[in-house]
Amino acid sequence: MFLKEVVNFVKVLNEMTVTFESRSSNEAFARSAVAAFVAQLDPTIGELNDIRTAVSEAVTNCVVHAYKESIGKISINVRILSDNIVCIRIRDKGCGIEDIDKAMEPLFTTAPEAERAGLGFAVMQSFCDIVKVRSNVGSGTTVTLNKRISPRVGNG
Amino acid sequence: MFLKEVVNFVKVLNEMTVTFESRSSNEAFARSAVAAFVAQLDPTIGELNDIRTAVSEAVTNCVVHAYKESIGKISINVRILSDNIVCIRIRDKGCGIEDIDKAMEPLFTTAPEAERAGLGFAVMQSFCDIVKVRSNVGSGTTVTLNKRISPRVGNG
Amino acid sequence: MPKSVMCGNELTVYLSGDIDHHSARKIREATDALIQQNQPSVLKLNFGGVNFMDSSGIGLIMGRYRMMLLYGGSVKVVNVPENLRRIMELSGLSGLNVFERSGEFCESVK
Amino acid sequence: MPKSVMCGNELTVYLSGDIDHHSARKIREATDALIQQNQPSVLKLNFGGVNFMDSSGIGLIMGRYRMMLLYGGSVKVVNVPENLRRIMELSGLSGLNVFERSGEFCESVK
Ligand SMILES: Nc1ncnc2c1ncn2[C@@H]1O[C@H](COP(=O)(O)OP(=O)(O)O)[C@@H](O)[C@H]1O
Ligand SMILES: Nc1ncnc2c1ncn2[C@@H]1O[C@H](COP(=O)(O)OP(=O)(O)O)[C@@H](O)[C@H]1O
Repeated sequence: MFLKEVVNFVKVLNEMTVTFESRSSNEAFARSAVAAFVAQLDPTIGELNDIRTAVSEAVTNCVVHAYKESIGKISINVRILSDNIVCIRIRDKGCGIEDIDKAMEPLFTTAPEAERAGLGFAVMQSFCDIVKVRSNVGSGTTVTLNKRISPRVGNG
Repeated sequence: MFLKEVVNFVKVLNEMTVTFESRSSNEAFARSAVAAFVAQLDPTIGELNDIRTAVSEAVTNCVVHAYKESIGKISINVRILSDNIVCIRIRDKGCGIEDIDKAMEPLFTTAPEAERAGLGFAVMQSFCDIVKVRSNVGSGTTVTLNKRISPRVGNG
Repeated sequence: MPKSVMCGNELTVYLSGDIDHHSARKIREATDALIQQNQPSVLKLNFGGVNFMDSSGIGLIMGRYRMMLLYGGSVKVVNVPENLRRIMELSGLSGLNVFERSGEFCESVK
Repeated sequence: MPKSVMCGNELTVYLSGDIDHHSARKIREATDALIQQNQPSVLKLNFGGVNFMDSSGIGLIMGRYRMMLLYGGSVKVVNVPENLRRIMELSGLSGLNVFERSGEFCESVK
């Protein structure tokens, strides 16, 4: 794995960063913006729907859990890497996660009263190839989603 | 005018900033991202098309004129103000504009060989309520577009 | 306000658009008001018009499921579009027998 | 590659999708290749399938107009969708008589 990462020299072909407030009305905007950027890889409707769904989960977590009742900044960085790989980082400066392993368990949620199903991370994992979570209590969380878009015949 | 601006205390209701590289493949992304953000005001299809078109002009100018053959950063800040006003700022750190008045004249272009029609600013002015341009030669240009979205009956 | 039809003791609510955390709140309030008002023994959630759904939609179904259980009723989920099937399957809802005709998500449009 | 039809001395090119600075380059190259190949005396640009266009589309029309003039030919712009009319009007192209039937943008689909 280590060797493979060193050998396959990864190039960033295109990149964007979007920053917005943790208002629930921005959830739809966030997934649309990422989808609009990834669209240049000519993904299938299914692949684009997977990305939209995973981003929606990560952004909702920032709105619901990271900042709770307050309004903070959410930023999303999207990079298109060589080999049709999309790397999406969703970052907040909210409360952070104490036990990441526990948080990632399906059905675990700290907000049942808000009718959260505890499936956010499970959905990200099912809809993306790689999900990484880094978090510090009190200073915020970064979720990294990787997904390879199937290359179209005749594309460069 | 001055008085009106002082009296009408303008509130920022929501805000986003997106930054991306001056590749022509990002032009479609840029107008889609702005449109997705403005969509929360429930604009008409015509209003959304106006915004898409004006943003496309401003972003294309950064790609074609500000950075020419090189790749630089373009950033777009969108604010939703009280009274359904959308304020969009498109910013580059490119070559800047020497004579803004001349640049804004319809049909004036410095890139006829690229089949530019010299209508970018004319389109922005026709499709938005206010267009402001600030530029410094050698350090970049900021274009500000204001447009009021007609309030829908029954909306808050 | 979602479209709804009360027929016999069955309340059908037609969901549409995007179901995410933002929209789920309004849908929840509207659906719960309809349940209070009509006291159905079966709540049918018709997903035919839904374009997008994340796990907030699962929370929405689970919440109605619990509420209907309290009333001694049940929930049926019908007309799930192709692109929502994976998230529905992932949810574990199939164990709760909410999908009409086990294994089949879609019913013919009436 | 845009769809095209050569009929008599008239070449019709069917444009579609979004016309912006990015896509205009490919459309320009494809259209110019078709002109070289077919040597039409009338170039008909059919905008029926275009969803979005900014002033790059005006540049595109102007460029073909100049090129066809060089060949002693002419350009006609037909089937302009509702949402492109304002930018077409703003362009000053109407003075060049490129719009089929003056004042009317749309022809019936054949
Ligand atoms: N960005 C975040 N900041 C703080 N806590 C988070 C964040 N994302 C997830 N969590 C925690 O992880 C738990 C599980 O998250 P998830 O699987 O997405 O389910 P849900 O959002 O439905 O609760 C959450 O209930 C919350 O406690
Ligand atoms: N962001 C910018 N940076 C540098 N120059 C610019 C920028 N935007 C516009 N210009 C100058 O203003 C001129 C007129 O712009 P515009 O009306 O958009 O027409 P066009 O893009 O078709 O040339 C351009 O040709 C260019 O010289």
